[in-house]
Amino acid sequence: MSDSVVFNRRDFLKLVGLGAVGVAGCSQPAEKLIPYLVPPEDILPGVAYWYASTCRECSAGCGILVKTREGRAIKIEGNPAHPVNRGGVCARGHAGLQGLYNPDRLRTPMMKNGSAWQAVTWDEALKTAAAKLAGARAAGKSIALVTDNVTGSFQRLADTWAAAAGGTHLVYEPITYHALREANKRTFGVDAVPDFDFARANGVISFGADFLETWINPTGFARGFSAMRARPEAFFVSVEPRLSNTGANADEWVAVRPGGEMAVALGMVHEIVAQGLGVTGNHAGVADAVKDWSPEAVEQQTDVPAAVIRRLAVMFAKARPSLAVAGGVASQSELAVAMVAAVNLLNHVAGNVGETVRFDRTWNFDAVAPLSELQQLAGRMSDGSVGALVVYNANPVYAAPAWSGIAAAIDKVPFKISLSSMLDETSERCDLILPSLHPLEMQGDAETQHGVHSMLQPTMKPVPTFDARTPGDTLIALAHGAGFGTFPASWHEYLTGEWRSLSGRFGAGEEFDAFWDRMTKTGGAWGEPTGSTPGWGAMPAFAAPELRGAGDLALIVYPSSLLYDGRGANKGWLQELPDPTTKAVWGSWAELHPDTAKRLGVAHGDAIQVETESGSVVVPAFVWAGIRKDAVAIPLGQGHTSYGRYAKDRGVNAFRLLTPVQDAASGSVAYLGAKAKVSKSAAAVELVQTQHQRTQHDREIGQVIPVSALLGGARAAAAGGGGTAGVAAAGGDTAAAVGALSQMLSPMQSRPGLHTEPRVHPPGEKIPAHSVSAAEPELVVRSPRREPVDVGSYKHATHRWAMAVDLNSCTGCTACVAACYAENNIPIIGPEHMKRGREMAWIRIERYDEQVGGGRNDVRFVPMMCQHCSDAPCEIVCPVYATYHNPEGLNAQVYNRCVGTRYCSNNCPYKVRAFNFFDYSAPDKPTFAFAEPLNWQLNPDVTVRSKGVMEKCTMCIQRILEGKGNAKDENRELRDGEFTTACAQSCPTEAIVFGDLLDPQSRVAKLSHGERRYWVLNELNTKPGVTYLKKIQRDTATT
Amino acid sequence: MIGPLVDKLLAGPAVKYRGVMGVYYYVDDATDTVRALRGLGHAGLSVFSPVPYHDIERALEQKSSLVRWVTFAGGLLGITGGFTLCIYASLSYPLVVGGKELISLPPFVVIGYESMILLAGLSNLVGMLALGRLPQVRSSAPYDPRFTEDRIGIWVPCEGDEARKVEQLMRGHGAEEVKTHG
Amino acid sequence: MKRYLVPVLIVSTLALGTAAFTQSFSVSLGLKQGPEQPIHFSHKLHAGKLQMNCLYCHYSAEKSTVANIPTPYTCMGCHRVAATDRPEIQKLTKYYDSGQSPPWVEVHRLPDHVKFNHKRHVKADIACQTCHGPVQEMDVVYQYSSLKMGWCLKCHRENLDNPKHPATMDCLACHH
Amino acid sequence: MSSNDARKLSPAAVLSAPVEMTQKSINDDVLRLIGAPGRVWWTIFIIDLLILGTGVIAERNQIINGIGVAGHTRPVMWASYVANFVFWVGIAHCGTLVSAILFLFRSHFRRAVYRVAEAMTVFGVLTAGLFPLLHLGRPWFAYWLFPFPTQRQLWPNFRSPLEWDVFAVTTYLTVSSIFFLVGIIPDAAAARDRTQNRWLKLVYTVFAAGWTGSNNQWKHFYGAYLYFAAIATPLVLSVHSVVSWDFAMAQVPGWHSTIFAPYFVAGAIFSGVAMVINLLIPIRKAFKLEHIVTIDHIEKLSKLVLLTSTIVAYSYLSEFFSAWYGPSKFERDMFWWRATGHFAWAFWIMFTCNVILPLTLWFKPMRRNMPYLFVLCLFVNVGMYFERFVIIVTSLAHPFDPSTWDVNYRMSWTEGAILAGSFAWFFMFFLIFVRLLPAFSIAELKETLPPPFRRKHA
Repeated sequence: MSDSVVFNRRDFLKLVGLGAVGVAGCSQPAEKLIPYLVPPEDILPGVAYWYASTCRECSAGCGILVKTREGRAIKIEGNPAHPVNRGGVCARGHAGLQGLYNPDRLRTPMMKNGSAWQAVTWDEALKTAAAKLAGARAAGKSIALVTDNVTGSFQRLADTWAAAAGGTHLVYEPITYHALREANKRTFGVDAVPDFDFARANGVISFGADFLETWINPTGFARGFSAMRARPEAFFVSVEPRLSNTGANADEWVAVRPGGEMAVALGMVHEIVAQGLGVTGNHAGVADAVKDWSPEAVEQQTDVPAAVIRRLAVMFAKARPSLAVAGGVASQSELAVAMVAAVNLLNHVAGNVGETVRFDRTWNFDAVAPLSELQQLAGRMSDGSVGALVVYNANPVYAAPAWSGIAAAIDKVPFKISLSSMLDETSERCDLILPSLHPLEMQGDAETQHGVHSMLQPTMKPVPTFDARTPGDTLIALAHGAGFGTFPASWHEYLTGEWRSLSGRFGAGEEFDAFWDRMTKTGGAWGEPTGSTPGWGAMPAFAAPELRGAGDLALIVYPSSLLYDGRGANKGWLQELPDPTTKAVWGSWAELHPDTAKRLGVAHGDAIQVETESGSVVVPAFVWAGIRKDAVAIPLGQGHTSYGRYAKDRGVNAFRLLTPVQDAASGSVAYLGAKAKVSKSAAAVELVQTQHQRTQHDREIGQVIPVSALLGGARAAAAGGGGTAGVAAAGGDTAAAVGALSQMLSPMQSRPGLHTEPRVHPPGEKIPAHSVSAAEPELVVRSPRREPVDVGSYKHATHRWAMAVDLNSCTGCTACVAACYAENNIPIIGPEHMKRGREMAWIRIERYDEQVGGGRNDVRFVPMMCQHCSDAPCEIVCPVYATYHNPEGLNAQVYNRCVGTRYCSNNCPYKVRAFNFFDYSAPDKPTFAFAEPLNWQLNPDVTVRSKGVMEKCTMCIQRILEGKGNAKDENRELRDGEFTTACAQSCPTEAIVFGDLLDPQSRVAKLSHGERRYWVLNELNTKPGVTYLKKIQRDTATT
Repeated sequence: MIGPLVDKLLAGPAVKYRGVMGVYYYVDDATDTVRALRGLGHAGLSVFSPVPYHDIERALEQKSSLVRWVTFAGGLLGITGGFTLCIYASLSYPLVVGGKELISLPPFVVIGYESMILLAGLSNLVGMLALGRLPQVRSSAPYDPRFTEDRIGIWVPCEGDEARKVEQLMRGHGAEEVKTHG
Repeated sequence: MKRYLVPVLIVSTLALGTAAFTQSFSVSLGLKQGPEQPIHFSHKLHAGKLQMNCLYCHYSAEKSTVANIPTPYTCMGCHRVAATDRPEIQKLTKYYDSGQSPPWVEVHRLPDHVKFNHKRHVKADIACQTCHGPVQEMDVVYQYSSLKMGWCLKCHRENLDNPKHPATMDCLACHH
Repeated sequence: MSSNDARKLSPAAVLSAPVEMTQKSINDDVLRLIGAPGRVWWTIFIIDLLILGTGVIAERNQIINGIGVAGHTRPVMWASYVANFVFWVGIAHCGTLVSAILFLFRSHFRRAVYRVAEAMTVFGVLTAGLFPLLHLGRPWFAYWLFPFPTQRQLWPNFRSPLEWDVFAVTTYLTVSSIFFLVGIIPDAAAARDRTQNRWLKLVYTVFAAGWTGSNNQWKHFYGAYLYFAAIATPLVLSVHSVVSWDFAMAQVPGWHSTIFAPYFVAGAIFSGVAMVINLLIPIRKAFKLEHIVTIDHIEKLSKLVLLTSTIVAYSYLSEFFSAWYGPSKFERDMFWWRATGHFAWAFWIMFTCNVILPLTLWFKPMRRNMPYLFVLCLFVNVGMYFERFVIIVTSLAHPFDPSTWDVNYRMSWTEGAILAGSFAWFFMFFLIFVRLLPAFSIAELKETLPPPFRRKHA
């Protein structure tokens, strides 16, 4: 193996400063590193240290724990104590590491010299910048500061700085929640984004909110959502014109006409009020307000049958507390406020406000400016009243419609400074770049939710490759240099000053230094939620938006669940992770309904041109039934013209298609507002997908259990006192249970015959650990002479590592895949090789659209990783024992023994083995996947594989060994859950549970013997170590 | 430089033969000669021919070759060795694959079988070479290139009077050419 | 005699070749010579004569997978006062003052696909000398054991059924 | 005087040769082939080496960059290289079949053709043996597949069908090479005794190993030969069975089939005999040996082609039948897809070449028409190549888990160059063989002549 790519010892010594520890204090780090849960002492090589911090990859601000080895951050995990995410991390969060070690990060301050960039020293750069700022102030011009939604102390510093500089601080985010705030202001009198308690709801209806992907706090919401879905009756209905990945998890998809969400909500309100359901006390005046929105009237406007609206209304009102959420593209139209208000009204009449819609812990989008403010700034820039511009992290040149005029306006500003660490589209137009540290390297804080003060701490010394500074320090230095305002000497001083005021509220009476240490150690401070539930305010006016344009298809531009608004585009992992919906990678696409495609003469993968009055793009068509016939959908995120090697010139920038339509109330941009003209194009484009089949061809990879059978089985078990799974279900005498049984025992699966019977174990027989499996094969060819091996290391094994994967919880978000990439040094291979099916992922999410197209919705996500079969087909065929069965039931892959026959992959029915077709770990090869300093992220406990060897999921053997070692050190038995695999740890919905099958008290053992269990391709008798739990299928039509 | 050396090598060692070589064209002539010579008690005679003739073999009363036993022994060694190798290897580093027993005889049959054939083949070759005294550098009789074309040679190792008698006998039985060596 | 020469030569060459190719020797073949180090540090003096515990300097061997190479800081703990007149110590002081680590030459090198865990072995009461040899007698440290897989396995096989610290022959224990 | 008698006795029933033959004329005819090659030979040989060189460059590129330069995908992890392997092993099978099985059955027509067939076997195995090595991800560790004692105390996994392959193919190479070289001994002696060139003489002296044709040598020669034939016959059957088990022992739908062993053996004979015909027709034409390799001989071979074609056809149909009638949905889908899916073109090429075209051999004029037979056999070999391609690629491309479907394999130029290189490698040996060694068995051809008797034989 060529581990030469991994960090070498000398680099390590430099980084942790061990090479110079104690040398006259000359290289003391500016900040102390305070590990999570362990006393800060000497950092030992070979030992992992954890640091609590806060994820800054999106506005949610999840609490994270960062694993460091030899002084470098190598893995991000969720902080279980943090109220925002409670332990999960999404794919974007994991990829934060690739921002930290991004090979395209700027290495020094850069000054534009003509059209070329020139490296300059910090002193020189700061001097120039300060002079320019001073000059601008002297000339009576204002100074504009544009940032992303930074929140916390930096928000306050930026505000103060901008005010002192005689300018404004504008917080630019492309995806905003203005409609939500505005509607809440109008209906509840509270200008805030409330929190939503999915876990408490007995039923959720989403009006376009992609709350499992990008909306407000996807990771935290996913956790609540899965808690709700664990209850068999809790339904989820999605009302949207395009089936988002959130909608894919719904029991029913109401394929509403684009812009018709409000009408459906009002139709439901109409019905609830008419029937006197919900909280009748809240009905006053409502009937009158919605009198024009009878279900029949709504049917006319939205294509949603009145009967469906009535049924939804009854379901929703009866399932108290329920929850309706409005968001996503539906809440970003010309009349978005009315739409959100309608959903507010629905929650109000059903009595959900204060129950599942909570104003006691609101989300902090206070400072975010709508597009109209950016336009005003552009206007000021254009007329010359702005003398200097400072940009940090925001990229409006890319992530704003072209008609906002920001790009041209920026060019008119005499001097532009960027504090970004990447050369993005906006930085490219600046004159000077003062690169900032990555959030994982710097001290700071965030307050993404009011009352939740999260700490950012440097998890490592700044990557020495990059000469960057904390943006706070840069701003302070600029102010000092230009001579305005009064600021403390450093950002550190400013920050501790801010926290001093918090120490009173959150301190336990200790000294500030101790408080500060405790805060950094635990990740921040958050008290109990406070605040009151507002009452209903005024009844707003309801009107549906009208889509304009020359075309005939409604254009839906939505944020990508991986690249978000484009800020993730230069991270190899995020480009290579398959989109949860389309399984497409490294590019853009446009979704079309099969009928629309047929009408246009377009086949799946063909190039199409999507044109609005603002612009046109050519993209491959993704044809599927998950979008209405009258719509076309394009994700945001691609189409960068700069921003680094992974992002540049890939796909199209859908912001360019947005027409000049803005929310009338807030001025934010409307992502739903245009009609697009779609035509076939002759251009060469490519759609690279990792999965091509949309259904499972009746192969029962992902299985479901109807909720009726589940309840019937539970009743039968209670009555009969025994029996599991399908047999128990058959015990229930209802027709539904019989139906469930026939569904579970398909002809393919169960063919009992004379020559097939399970092996009988005599009582008291000891079965060696390696051969244990929860699987009960339906077809076992009788082989009485076959005994498990009980010699050598096999004799003493006491664990059987196994997993249980709950398909009812899996939302298909791909966080586990990203976690696996990070933990196991999986290389990225680029689109050319992805196209040829050479994906290196050890775990993939298979997606099967069993029923998609409106009405009942059945999408199954099956996380597929090595099943660690007890009777593994791959092992027998390896001629050199490179893969074998280990004493603890793992299917082992020994890379250095592998000669690369690839026979194991051929014989693996699950196709979970990845082969190193090229040398992804050799720095001198074009296929090198860990361009310096990305190799710093590599996990030293996992061998980096060289070309020509097979690799696959190891159930994170390095974690197992570490966990067993810890138990041994403490001279105790292993505890269930004390360590887990990277995928299981990362899963926001805890769909993956890892543990020891031989421990009857372990979670995995209990789940593996539960009612919903099954094994994929069980008829092949592989006796998998991974047990799947069937997805609960709720037929909302009969609920 | 090398050429003459090769020639010298090809010429082989100079050997002094003692005996009579008769060259025949017809098989029945040669057969009769062999019978007559054996009747006279010449046991050590050799017959050279381009193809083996059964009539001559019968006249010589040849027993069947012993090669078969060598082959059999090789085959036996092969199959035992093959199974032994598999079993030893599986036990020396016990690794479970596919949930099968360590000593899974069915797959080992293939190895045993192929080893049997390999060793049988090799021992067959060795047996043939050893018994047929091959490869040989020095022929046991004065060799004539015509023996690989269409002539039969009968070599009787003898001397003096006996040689003369043999020579006469051969001429009497239709030999095309008779030459006495020694 | 002469006629046996060729077969004997062939057989012995084959035997030696096979041995060289397939077998490793648990003791280096007489090459008990280590590389020259930037500072002539003598384990014979420190570990032998002065009886210092190995873990005093290589403290992470019992806490981590990796046994650390002591930093000059550790050395200077004593050598600020001890033997400061020696030229080698002055060399050390120079490194220390300039904030650099001496470029020690690696003696024990495992291939990258082997993950050896020092902590586990130290905690299983295996003396350092078992693998590193009589370091206390080495003036210049050399590689005592072959560090080949067969050499590791020899000990692991013997301790498969060790009741207190059972060893394993599972490949994954070292290759992952 | 004597030769006249011999000719009179020469029965036409044994060899319907247009020219009367004697033992001497056989020597003349066969050894005529040997000697300094002409311009045509050199032209062909140099072109051959150039193609081989391309293949070597492609392989070098593959070793340096990784096996990814070939068109493999997940799930199609095996493709053209393994198809090449099976194809060449199949080609190799015919030689031993002709030389050993027909020897045991005393089919005398084999005598005219067996040397060419046997040479084809040895060169075919030499070619086939390359592919298991060069298809590896790390070919430099290929020796790990052989059992040898190491300090690691690790052995190969004898349960793996690939390990069986190692044993089967090395055994086959060893035994068929020995068989080939032993058979050449008497003929090499004849060549040695005739040639005037000292270098060739040196070569033949080595090959002849001091053969003199003494009664003792003949006795052990035939004693051994019989046993070579006796052990080579089950070896032939086992080797291709083992090759088929590479697939049949896996549980991939389309591979996991009990009929694979006999089906592969029949297919191997089918393609092997077709290849023999393809080699013999030009040789007998170019060297004017129509009286030694007669039309009757070729016709008999073509009947073998017809027979094996029907076996192969039967296997195809029974596979489809059991897939259709059997319980496994995976099998059913697989076979339906094979005939109608992405690779249907390959399937139908295979079916046409192997099943439909050979049906013409039911007609005698077709069997005796040399140009037609030559072209037909070329098609059969193309068809048999596609059979291996279809079995390997289509089965892998359509596995159990539908999420991996439709990532279709496409052959890369590297694989094309290596395939062409493998043909060049084979023909390089063959070209040297026809110019260096007796391409027909002199001794055995002589046995087909009536022995020269002065009297009428009793």
